[in-house]
Amino acid sequence: MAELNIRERQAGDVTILDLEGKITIGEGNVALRSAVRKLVSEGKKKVLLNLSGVSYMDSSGIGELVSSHTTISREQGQLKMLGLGEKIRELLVITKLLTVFDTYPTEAEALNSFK
Amino acid sequence: MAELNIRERQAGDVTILDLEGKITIGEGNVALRSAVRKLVSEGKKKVLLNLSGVSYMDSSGIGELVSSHTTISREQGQLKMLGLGEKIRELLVITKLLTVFDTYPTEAEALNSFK
Amino acid sequence: MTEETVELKLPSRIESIGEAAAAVADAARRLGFAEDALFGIDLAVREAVTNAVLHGNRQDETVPVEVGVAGTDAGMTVTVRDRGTGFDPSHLPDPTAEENILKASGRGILFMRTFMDEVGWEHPPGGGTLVRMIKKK
Amino acid sequence: MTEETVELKLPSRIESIGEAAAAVADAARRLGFAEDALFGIDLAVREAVTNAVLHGNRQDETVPVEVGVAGTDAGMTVTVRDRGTGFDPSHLPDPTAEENILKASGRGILFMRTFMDEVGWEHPPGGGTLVRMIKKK
Ligand SMILES: Nc1ncnc2c1ncn2[C@@H]1O[C@H](COP(=O)(O)OP(=O)(O)O)[C@@H](O)[C@H]1O
Ligand SMILES: Nc1ncnc2c1ncn2[C@@H]1O[C@H](COP(=O)(O)OP(=O)(O)O)[C@@H](O)[C@H]1O
Repeated sequence: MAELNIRERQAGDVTILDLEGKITIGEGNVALRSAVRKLVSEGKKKVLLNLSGVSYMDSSGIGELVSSHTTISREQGQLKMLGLGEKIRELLVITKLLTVFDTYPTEAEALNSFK
Repeated sequence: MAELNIRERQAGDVTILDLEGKITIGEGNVALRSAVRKLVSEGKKKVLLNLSGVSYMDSSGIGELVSSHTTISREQGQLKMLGLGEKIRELLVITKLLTVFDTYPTEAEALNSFK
Repeated sequence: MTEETVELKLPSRIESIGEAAAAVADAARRLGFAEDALFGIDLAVREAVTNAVLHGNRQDETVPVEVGVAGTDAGMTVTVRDRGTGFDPSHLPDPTAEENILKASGRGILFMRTFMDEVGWEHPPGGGTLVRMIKKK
Repeated sequence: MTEETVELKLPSRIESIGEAAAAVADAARRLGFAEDALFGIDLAVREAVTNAVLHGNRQDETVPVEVGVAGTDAGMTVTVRDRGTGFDPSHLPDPTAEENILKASGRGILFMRTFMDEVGWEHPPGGGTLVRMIKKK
């Protein structure tokens, strides 16, 4: 079984990636990187990462979130996040990334925020 | 929480002890010993041990079954057993006690066998 | 190359039996032993530690029982060492013989031998008894 | 008196990171650490082993990463040793500083320091780097 499962959905011009599993070094962070690269290559630049199924992340997973953010910003796109669990939120507080990333509690609020 | 929980029920002149947990050295085997002693002291000599809730037993648990059997036989009583799981049965096969003990698959059959 | 060792030093009391069994079972699970093998390993360890606590160290809590686990991809070795005076494992009564079948004790070593692939006793320098049990994968 | 040590010798590859974390988490659970502490211990061990595998041993699978756990009633010490040339932990960039915040790496040691009570690096005889992390109960 893959460490991280990624499902892609479309909501208007926003692409939602539902992530389920762990984003850790090796499989998890590589899977996320490929998924984001694929979207960018298809011109999909409004991306919402649904993290509500992500139970665990290490520093390389956090690093992958940063890279995804940078990659998409560089293309004048927008990366937003949804459904951060308590532990993931704690890691973003420790790394001071919670204010860098655009995070939302619900999918509706997240979708609404894309302009 | 106790390692072994014992509930006492009466079915005609047969006393059923429903055992739940582990019968291992220390708490489990001591609990069984006291329960059987109490029955004998009350003159209850037709005893059915329901082992269907017993997940684990060590050699001291097996030894306690033998002691219970001996104690009750000595008083001209009868000890029977019910609901042996696969693992407990395996231990009784290894120790050659399966033919010494009176064991039954169902409570009805076990109760029927008391005369 | 993957190698794993676990070492426990426990007071000689009944509670230590379950603690030792839990540590060995965790290691066995990580080494990939099947559920069925885990049952037998757990039981064999309980019996060996019970003997060390009761017969070897006579529940003197100031004397340690030492449990060692060495795991490789091929299997695991478990050692249990007490500080007692030992015994002669070649002269044990057979608990399944008719004259012993109704005894209340004497079945622990039978379980250790049944569920592990190899069981042997040693007298390590420094005294006491060490039982070494091997379970292959 | 209860003491427990776990020692692992693992090939320097990514898969070893999870194996080490699982063994340490099992030990921590047996020592009675709460779920919350377990999360942090698991993460700190992953970060330390990741560094040993990637930076220390550069994923040379013929070189081992050695993980040690020593547990007592008061807490646990975890050591992770590689065979690399080491680094200067007093000159690390702060990953939360503005100029670093968008870097893709550099947050592992921050997590180790956040979730463990003490973290220190040593250069043991025989070479390499050993990071020692202590978590109290
Ligand atoms: N570590 C030990 N030190 C001393 N004697 C032991 C030890 N282990 C086993 N023995 C002896 O071997 C006997 C058989 O052990 P075992 O088969 O485990 O049954 P039990 O412990 O129920 O008697 C014990 O009664 C004891 O006399
Ligand atoms: N065991 C080690 N051997 C050599 N260098 C190390 C070791 N651990 C950490 N480092 C150095 O410290 C830096 C910071 O480590 P860390 O905070 O874990 O972040 P990252 O590993 O993501 O770079 C690493 O980039 C590396 O240069």
